[in-house]
Amino acid sequence: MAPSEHELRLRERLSRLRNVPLLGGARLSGELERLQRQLDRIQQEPTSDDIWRSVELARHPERPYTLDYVGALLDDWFELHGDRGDGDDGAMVAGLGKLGDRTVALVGQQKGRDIQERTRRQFGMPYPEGYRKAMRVFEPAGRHGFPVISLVDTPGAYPGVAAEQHGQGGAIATSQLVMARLAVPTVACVIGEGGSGGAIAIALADRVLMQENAIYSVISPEGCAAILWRDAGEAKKAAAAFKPDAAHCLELGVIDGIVPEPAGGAHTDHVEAARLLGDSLREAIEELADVPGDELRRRRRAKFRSLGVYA
Amino acid sequence: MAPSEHELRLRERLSRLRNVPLLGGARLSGELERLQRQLDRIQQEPTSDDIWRSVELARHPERPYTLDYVGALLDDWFELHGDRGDGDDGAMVAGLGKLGDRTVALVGQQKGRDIQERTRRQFGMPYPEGYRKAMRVFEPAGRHGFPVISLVDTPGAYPGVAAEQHGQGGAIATSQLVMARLAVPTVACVIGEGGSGGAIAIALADRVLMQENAIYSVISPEGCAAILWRDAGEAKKAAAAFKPDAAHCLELGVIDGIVPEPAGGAHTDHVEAARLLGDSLREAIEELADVPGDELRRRRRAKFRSLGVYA
Amino acid sequence: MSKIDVSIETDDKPAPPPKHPNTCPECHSHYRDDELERAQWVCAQCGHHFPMRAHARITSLVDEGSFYEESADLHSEDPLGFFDLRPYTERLAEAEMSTGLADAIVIGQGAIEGRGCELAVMDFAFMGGSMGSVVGEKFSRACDSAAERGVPLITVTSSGGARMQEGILSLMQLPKTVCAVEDLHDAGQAMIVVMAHPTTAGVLASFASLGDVLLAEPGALIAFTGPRVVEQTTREKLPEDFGLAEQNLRFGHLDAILERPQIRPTLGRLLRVFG
Amino acid sequence: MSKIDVSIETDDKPAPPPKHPNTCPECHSHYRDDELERAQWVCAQCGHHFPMRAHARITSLVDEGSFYEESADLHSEDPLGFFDLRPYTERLAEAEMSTGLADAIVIGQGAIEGRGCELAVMDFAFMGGSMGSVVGEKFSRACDSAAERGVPLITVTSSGGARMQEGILSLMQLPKTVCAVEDLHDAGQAMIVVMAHPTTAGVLASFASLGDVLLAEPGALIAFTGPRVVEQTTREKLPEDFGLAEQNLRFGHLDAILERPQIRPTLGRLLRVFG
Ligand SMILES: [Zn+2]
Ligand SMILES: [Zn+2]
Repeated sequence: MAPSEHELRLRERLSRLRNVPLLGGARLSGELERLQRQLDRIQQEPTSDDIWRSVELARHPERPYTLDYVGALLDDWFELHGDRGDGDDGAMVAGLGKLGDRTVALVGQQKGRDIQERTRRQFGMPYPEGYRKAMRVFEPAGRHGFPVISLVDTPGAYPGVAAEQHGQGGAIATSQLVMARLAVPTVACVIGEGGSGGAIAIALADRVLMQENAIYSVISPEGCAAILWRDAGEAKKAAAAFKPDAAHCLELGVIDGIVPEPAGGAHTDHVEAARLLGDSLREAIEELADVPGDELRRRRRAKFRSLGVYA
Repeated sequence: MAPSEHELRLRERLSRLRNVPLLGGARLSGELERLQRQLDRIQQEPTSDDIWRSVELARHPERPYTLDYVGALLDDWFELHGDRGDGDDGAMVAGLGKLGDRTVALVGQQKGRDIQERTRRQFGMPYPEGYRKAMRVFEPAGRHGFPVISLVDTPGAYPGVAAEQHGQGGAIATSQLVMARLAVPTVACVIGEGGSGGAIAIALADRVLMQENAIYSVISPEGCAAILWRDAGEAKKAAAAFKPDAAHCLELGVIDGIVPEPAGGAHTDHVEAARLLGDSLREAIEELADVPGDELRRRRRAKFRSLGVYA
Repeated sequence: MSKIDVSIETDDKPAPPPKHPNTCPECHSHYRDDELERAQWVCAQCGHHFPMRAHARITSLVDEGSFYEESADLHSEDPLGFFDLRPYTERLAEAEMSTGLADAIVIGQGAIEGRGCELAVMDFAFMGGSMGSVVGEKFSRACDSAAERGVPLITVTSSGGARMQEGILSLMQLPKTVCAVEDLHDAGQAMIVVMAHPTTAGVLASFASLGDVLLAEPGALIAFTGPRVVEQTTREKLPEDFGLAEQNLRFGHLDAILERPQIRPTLGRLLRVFG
Repeated sequence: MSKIDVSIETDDKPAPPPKHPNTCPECHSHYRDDELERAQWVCAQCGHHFPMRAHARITSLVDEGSFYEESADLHSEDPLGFFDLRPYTERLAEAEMSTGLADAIVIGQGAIEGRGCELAVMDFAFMGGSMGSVVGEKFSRACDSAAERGVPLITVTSSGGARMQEGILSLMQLPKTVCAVEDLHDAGQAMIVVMAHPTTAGVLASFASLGDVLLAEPGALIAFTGPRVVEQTTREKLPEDFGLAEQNLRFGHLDAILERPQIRPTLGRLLRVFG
């Protein structure tokens, strides 16, 4: 079978990377290996059905959430609460723990399992207080040199009156700015829904990963369909058009790698899903651990500033 | 007449300073000159009546307030509003302007002239939102290298339910921490009431000045009297005991200099009061302008860490 | 609980045209183009601020003849081959024809009251001022140009949010522009933001919120999530001035609301302060 | 509008003694000293946390025999010659006699679950845990000792605020301790704060709020301005749990509320995390 267009693009990106001295030795070779692995895995351009399957799996009610991965991967976890201002947002968790021998700070959106928890956590949609909680945890992480992990899993930032009054837009912008400034290694992974501004607020990282069945998008398929097709029922069509799946995000250079999931999706085997995620997080942090802080910042900004397609 | 005990202590401090190489050339000679001037001015230990007169003048309803000095001293003033979170505290003003050729950031508590303005500005008692407004203005000041001026004039931080719920204690602590970190010259001047935590939140500065009739204290005379004398009517006695006047603050090493006022007090001649304040602010900033940021921070912390009397 | 995330969206369908093209939506006065132009597109009767096109805005701000446009020819590609009811390429071509712009932002060098600055001015008429790759890149270049020339950046925003036809790449313009602002910070230069109606979603959640000074025009909608979506999603009753500049000022998100004629002199003052 | 500023105060009059010295104020159970000591001064009936003296607190936290006290002999002077109804010197002498401490804080080196740390533990029994020159100096020395030895600082707070008998110098202990914390930050060391009842006014408005981790005991009053003063000054109706640890957690000011027996293992975990 002839290579798909997707595969060709990936190969092109691979060969481009081989010629980019900017990225430096360790980063580059890590990148190459990762891309090579991706290439070996992906042989086909995802179809409209594949994409929709990702949408469904990313939202699967039994999919592991941030605190499931925390429980599986971190020792001595201590959850930090509150924005030290006027709230403690249940949709955003933050804390410190040990990933192997290394202390890390972790932030992430948290959905809920049952209806009470979902309500308490606003279905994983943070208020500005949630982003302020993340930011105030970035500060000691930077001071102590702890790498930062963010696990992204949100339909989006909370769309409500109080959220607006407390400065949702400004909080999302500032959280990105604080991440752009951090002088420690940062790794983000989309573990479910990477919904628009609510996601990117904590995803301006040195390495951005996606789980195989996660989605990452500027708008939900339903929202896009409602606006462009004038019919929220055309969500599947919309998803096929804006391609929120991991393979396409990788192809567009938006993410640095895909974290494999157990066959059938992460919800089928939480233990194995956590093991695979842990491997990718550790690998990413190891690659970044010896890079000086100023250099991390410079590369991080250069990476995000290169995103976009224009002529 | 024999020198007063006060004068003797001031002379002792002067001679001690002559032998402190720590402070460095420019700082030291400025300090010496200033102390010499103070010594020339003050010949008498302030009496209980003198102290009470300061309390009354510091609270005089026609005393110039922060915005009066801004109007008289700064060109191209632009007031900045809001904490970029969820409020704009009228008791704290902040902004940018030019003091001569130099752009400065200025923060300060602001009382009100008439009853509407007083209510709107909570009689100069900031909420946490006020301190957060000050902090978020310190950030660009540090980034752009603008010296920071704070004018202190508050009975204290606002004592209310919402103020507590929004984190009054933490905001005051953090504001001091941010000031301790600033790598630009900082000058604070108590221009009226320097009331306790509400005052120190914006007064952790390289140079701390007091106007001649300002007061600076850990508690109001009435509050102290109510607790220790069990009678708020004993305020005058309390003030005489805890000595909130400028001369005593200078003697204790809490402030670096006294800014003269027009005879009769600042309220008798706003123009002259502003001229005298402007001279002191400019002089202080000039002395600090060429000191590297790290050195400013080091000296600032060393100064505050030296305060206290123990054996 | 709806899972619909429309927090960053752009709805680029134009409002139904009023009978007369220059009818004030507040007081229904009619104006000729030249009348409005002389009045900086402010209704003489009620003070309503009409939307202002990017070049008209620039002309109203800068010293005469001082503007030199940069990167005017940058065009959006169609990275996803996006096709909804119509192809993205067709929408782009149409917007270019109707606005005379290659995309929703104009950048370049200028001077205000004799002081040099860089300008980045959005144009809502181009696909609702939505931010795709070109807006992100041109804004970022404006940051670099300001840094190189050692002058402040003045940006006038007007945007419905990210341009969803560019999919995830439009979301990436948020961190991209944030990184550009941080590069500007490193160069020691200031950014002054003027938010015109509307400044929402992805633009508010990135560079528009990061100015050293945040100014807004009266009545401008400034919200991450607009009132319609908030109402639909949460069924909350909205306050009267929900999301308007006036509410944002009260809640501490803005430094000042300025009538349009005050903007140029205020920018002049701020350029002296940051100069 | 009252001008009375009692935001930083200390009221060091002891509460009227209950009939039995160890009566639980919640459920009125009586205990012998040794019973309470074994239970870490927690009421076995209702869980009420009795105040804990500094040395008892240290013993309950550190590995046995690991504590080495520092600067125990630092005494307050009387810089103002302060005299209200009684001289400050007399109050100091009396407090020293009744508590066996030279002032309201004990600092020193210790270890928890085998990991070294510095401790700074306040004692409310000494003049209401008020912060004067000695508390400020000893806390600052604890920061330096932690920095020099490369270990985290654990501080347990319990204070009515600044010690007004030292006038403006007591206020200066706020910036002094803040500067000491910032020096600790520069040394790359962590501070973990445990707030016991009450942590108020000047201590809350300085070092107590600046920990990398902020823990509190259940029911502890944690407020800049206490409920009595808020009520008197503003005539506001206070919420049921006004100023308590539980309210502070809800409003985002604390990381966790821990029952006393959980504190030592939690500190052990945090020392591993920050180690
Ligand atoms: Zn009109
Ligand atoms: Zn009990």
